[in-house]
Amino acid sequence: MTSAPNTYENILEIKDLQTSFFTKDLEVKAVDGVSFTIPKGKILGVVGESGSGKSITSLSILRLIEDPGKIVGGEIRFKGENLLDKTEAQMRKIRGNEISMIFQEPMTSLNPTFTVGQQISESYKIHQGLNKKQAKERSIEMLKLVGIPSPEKRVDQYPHELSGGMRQRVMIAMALACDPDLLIADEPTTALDVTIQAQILDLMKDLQERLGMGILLITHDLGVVAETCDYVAVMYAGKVVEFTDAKTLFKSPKHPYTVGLMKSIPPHDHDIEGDLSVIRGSVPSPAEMPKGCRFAPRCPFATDLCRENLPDLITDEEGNQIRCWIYSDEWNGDPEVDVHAETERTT
Amino acid sequence: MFKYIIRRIIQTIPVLIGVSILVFSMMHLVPGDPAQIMAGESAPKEQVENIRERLGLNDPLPVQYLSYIGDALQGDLGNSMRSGRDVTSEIGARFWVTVELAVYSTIVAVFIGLIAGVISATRKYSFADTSLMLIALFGLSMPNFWLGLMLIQWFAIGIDLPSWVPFISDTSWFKPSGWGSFQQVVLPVITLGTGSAAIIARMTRSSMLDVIGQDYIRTARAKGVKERIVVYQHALKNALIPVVTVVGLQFGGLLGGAVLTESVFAVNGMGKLIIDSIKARDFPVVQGTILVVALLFVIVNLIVDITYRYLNKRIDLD
Amino acid sequence: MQKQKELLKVTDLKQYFPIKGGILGRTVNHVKAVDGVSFTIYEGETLSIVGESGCGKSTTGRAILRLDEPTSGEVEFDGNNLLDYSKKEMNKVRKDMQIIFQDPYASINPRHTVRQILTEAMEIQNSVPKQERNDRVLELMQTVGLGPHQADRLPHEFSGGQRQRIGIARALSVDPQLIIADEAVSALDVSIQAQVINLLKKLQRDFKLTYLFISHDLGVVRHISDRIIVMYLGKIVEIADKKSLFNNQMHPYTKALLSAIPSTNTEVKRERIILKGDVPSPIDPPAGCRFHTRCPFATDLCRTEVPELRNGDGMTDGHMAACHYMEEIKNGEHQPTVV
Amino acid sequence: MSHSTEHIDNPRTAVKPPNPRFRNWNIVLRKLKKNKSAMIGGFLILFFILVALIGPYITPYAPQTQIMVNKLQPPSFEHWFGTDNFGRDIFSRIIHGTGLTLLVGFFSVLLGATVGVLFGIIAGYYGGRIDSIIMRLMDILLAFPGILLALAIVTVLGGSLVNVIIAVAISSIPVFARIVRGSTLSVKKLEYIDAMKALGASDARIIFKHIFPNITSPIIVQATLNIATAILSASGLSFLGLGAQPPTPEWGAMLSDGRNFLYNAPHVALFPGLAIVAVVLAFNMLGDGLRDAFDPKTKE
Repeated sequence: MTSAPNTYENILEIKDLQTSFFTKDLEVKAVDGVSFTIPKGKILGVVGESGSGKSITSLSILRLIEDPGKIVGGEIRFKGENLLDKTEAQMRKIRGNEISMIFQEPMTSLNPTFTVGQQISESYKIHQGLNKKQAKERSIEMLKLVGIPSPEKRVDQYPHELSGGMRQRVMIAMALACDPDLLIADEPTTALDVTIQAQILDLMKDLQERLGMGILLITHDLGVVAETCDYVAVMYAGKVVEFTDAKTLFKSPKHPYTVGLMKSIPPHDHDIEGDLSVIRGSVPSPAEMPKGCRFAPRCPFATDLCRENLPDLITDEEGNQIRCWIYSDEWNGDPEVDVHAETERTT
Repeated sequence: MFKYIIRRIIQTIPVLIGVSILVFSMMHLVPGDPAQIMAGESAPKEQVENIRERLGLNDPLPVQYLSYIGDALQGDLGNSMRSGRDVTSEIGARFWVTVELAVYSTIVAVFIGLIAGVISATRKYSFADTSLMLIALFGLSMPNFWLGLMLIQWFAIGIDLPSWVPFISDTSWFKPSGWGSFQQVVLPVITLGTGSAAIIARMTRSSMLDVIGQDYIRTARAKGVKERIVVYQHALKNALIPVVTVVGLQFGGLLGGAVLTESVFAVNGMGKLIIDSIKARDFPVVQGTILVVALLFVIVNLIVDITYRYLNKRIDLD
Repeated sequence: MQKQKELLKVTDLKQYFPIKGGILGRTVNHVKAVDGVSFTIYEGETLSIVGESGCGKSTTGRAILRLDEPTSGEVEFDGNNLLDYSKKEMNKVRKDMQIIFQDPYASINPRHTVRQILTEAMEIQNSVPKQERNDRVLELMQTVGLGPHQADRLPHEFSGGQRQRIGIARALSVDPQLIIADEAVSALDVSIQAQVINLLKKLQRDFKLTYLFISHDLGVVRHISDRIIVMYLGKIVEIADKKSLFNNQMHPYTKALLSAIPSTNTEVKRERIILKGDVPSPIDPPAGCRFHTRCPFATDLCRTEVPELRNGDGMTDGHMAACHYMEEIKNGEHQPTVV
Repeated sequence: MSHSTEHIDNPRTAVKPPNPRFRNWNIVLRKLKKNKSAMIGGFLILFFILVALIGPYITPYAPQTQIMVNKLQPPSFEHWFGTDNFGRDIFSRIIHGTGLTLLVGFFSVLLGATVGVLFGIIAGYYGGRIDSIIMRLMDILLAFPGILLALAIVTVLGGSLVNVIIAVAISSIPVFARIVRGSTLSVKKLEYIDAMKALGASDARIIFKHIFPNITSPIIVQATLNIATAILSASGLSFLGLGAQPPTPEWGAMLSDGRNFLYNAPHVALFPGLAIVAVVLAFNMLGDGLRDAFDPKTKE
């Protein structure tokens, strides 16, 4: 389980992805050198706060970045082939067929003027050349698969006639229609209530086991990651700071940011005495990135080394990756530093 | 849906009552004695008295209003002071002339406006977009009576151009006045429709751009839908919904604009009737015609509202 | 705790929002957003209301402050029923009860500086003499962790967390006794959320504040509350002190809600209860127990009879739940009726 | 209907509020400066204002001077825009009419906007019965298409420039009332309005200090665009002979004179029309630019 993810056959390998947004005289690096891999049939969680670049990463994979954004560098290897080398026509054959995507807002992600059935059928028509009748039959099957009661009736309804949870099920049905190898889910449950979130996550896990696709799950909720994912990439300010398997991450997080993040969430299953730990300050804006490690200004362990130089992503013998000077040979601070020690508890 | 239609119809009743009160009070708000004004300043006393009697001006106002409405509901809008004929038959044939003018203009405006708007939106910031929107801005800023005069000057009278310039040098084929034949219809329709075409083009463009930025368009792209289909099926269908409302309002606006167009082209419609009657101080005709046009407008708006509601399924039905 | 002073007592509070419709646009039905809610807030405590969207938790908070006029019920503050007050009298007591909102962007006027925002609050209630207001502004800013040099800045120059601090300072500026925090930390990123939670706890200690804390996040609620109310579809299903609620929850909905929250603790394998279906519409809520449509233990009794909020066997003082079968479920006599 | 019930919890957040981001005048001006069309419009307006202020003192001919021997002369070096049927210099008349046109546009919008904003803000803030009554009244005014309402009002009041201003103002009231009501409703939903209520602020304070300053953008945009419409309507009324009376050098009225000479002297109708187009275009360009500049979605 803890062997190197790289030795698996990977459905997706991202290397040094860079996506920027351009204004007249400014380049904002929203994603700046992101690398991670998803082994076949596994679930990778990408976590980060707002502004970490996690959603831009997911849109970059399908090459759905719109102006003034642009992928400026890196590789996105899907089943071994670099998606950045594909033509737009080739990409269209992949989208919704081999890689599909579900979005955060089930209320706005479905076209209000088409029935649920029409929207699912479209995938079958585009990618499998089915006729209208066949496509509708398959759509009803998909609706049944995602647990929508009386699918024969629902297939002819419009999105506004469905609840938020139902719509997200429809989105999943649409995404899974062509049996994709990779599903990208961008905050699929953030807009939903916890009891509905539990239903949707349960459904996604169940379908993943049955259909065997890889999933890239983007979320800000560490709990969701812990319950669903095999691997986790933690993002901060456009970079992956820690990439490891989920069990290791939650047992012994290594990056001071990951540690701080976990400690600042009040748990619902046990009490903590006194104040919550906090990470001081706030996420830097992409236009004013710190020179060295991007977390240095907020990091309780930062030294001049951190403030001046950007650390590399270091891979340890277990294949876990971390972007922090503390774990490098160059570390010049306290050699016994314990990232799990008490952090700040200010207001 | 049926319930909604009934409710909307009932809701228009107070508006119609308000409109009728406003139109009715027109005559009474005129400073001075309406009977005297109608008869002319130097008219003999008994003639004024005669008019007053005929119009029931001696009754209390509410009684006058009720009898006016009562008559109007039966199709009796009083008699013209000028011709003595009843207002309803004065309006009669002219009604259809104006409606034809407005309908043709609307059709032309929708056709041109939609095409221009979609081209602009799909090629945002291109040369085509910039020029189309510039033309639209001009169309919006032109007084239609001036456009009408210029069209007459160029296409019905003709300008002195060297004879080797084809077509334009012999443009007197179009007729500068009247209504009925194709030669007579084209210029007024262009005159009246230009402003609306501009508004519809601008509205279509902004509505398209708005829709293109929606989440569900991204969903369609993520499904692998071709860009052409994304634009012409997924986006256009949603973008047209607000355009419907604008088209409806434009039709009403054109009924008003017809006053000027008809005046320029001497088209014998309701607009020209209003102007002629205002100048002749023929108040019953003015009142009657304005009432009819307002009624028509209210009905058109009602139809547009219902269509909008039907198209926009996101609004809950009842 | 039971002997503490009752600061606010809510009795049978109802908030129905009319639905216009029919041919003449009359009120044809009501959204029963809050339907007969009673509870007491004791001085100095933090009472939380949790529940999913549509349960009526925010509406309850707004009704107490009469931001929406409640349909019926009583809200006693210091022994007087606020709902009997005229608008003028009500505006006077507003000094004692303030509210902090969810959205740090929408909750402060974008064109007023921090100084203007805070001064205006003091001006409205005349809580601080004119010449002292300036000092008080700076003092308040310091209290919530903002620097005096930021006093003349406009909201757009602040981050979300800082704006939330401005909102808190505004609430504090009139020296209230009770603060209603309506999802006050929900819109913030976790690292910022922790800062604001710590601030709220500190303020409570320093100024002896009483909180009514409305949230959907049970982790936050567990950290900040003394007692907790769980609401479902306009009604209270369970009310208890923190310890009883998290260790000995009695209502099947509370259990399901707690089990549905994803946990970062991967060591312990938990049993999850996944509720079926959606929350029904509050326009025509289900008869009997409102939770019966999704409850795994529901019987015919649940479908017809409304369960009372009661203190059952084996429950601590002040712990009440509204379930016909809570004791039987607890000791295993009543098994799930649907699988 | 199986609609979700999310909005019930807090009915005020059901509709997405407008972006409460502060409207920074610096940003608006910067955006405006980069908008070529808006800048051209703005400079054109300044130019016309200048013409209106000093033009009458430097025109080559008095606008009313009739020299019958010079009648209907085509544009020439002495008469740039030619002469009309009374031998008056059209160029001079247009310059003298500039101020008139601007004043009519400005005052009718000022009048219409003041009343409309008041109605709209009251209807939007108080809602309920007051809202219904005001908006039904607006519906009645809106039931008269285009310039027909202005026409009816001028019929009653009699044809004169002042009456044209009043008529055009009245017909623009409902436009402002609707826009302001909509903006008021969305600002009213913002939490800071609730915060003010929770502090015990009076209605007047909330309306004037917290709502009105936050809805000025749409009012400014609409007012600018409405000046364009008002000028068109007013010149239309004059064209019909129901506005400014001869010999006032009003552009619409001058155009009306020109229609009789389309055969032999088309310039009489051409130039006043071009003048109207230029002014209206300028206000439309500026209005469009302001709308974009105020919109937080458009980037700098």
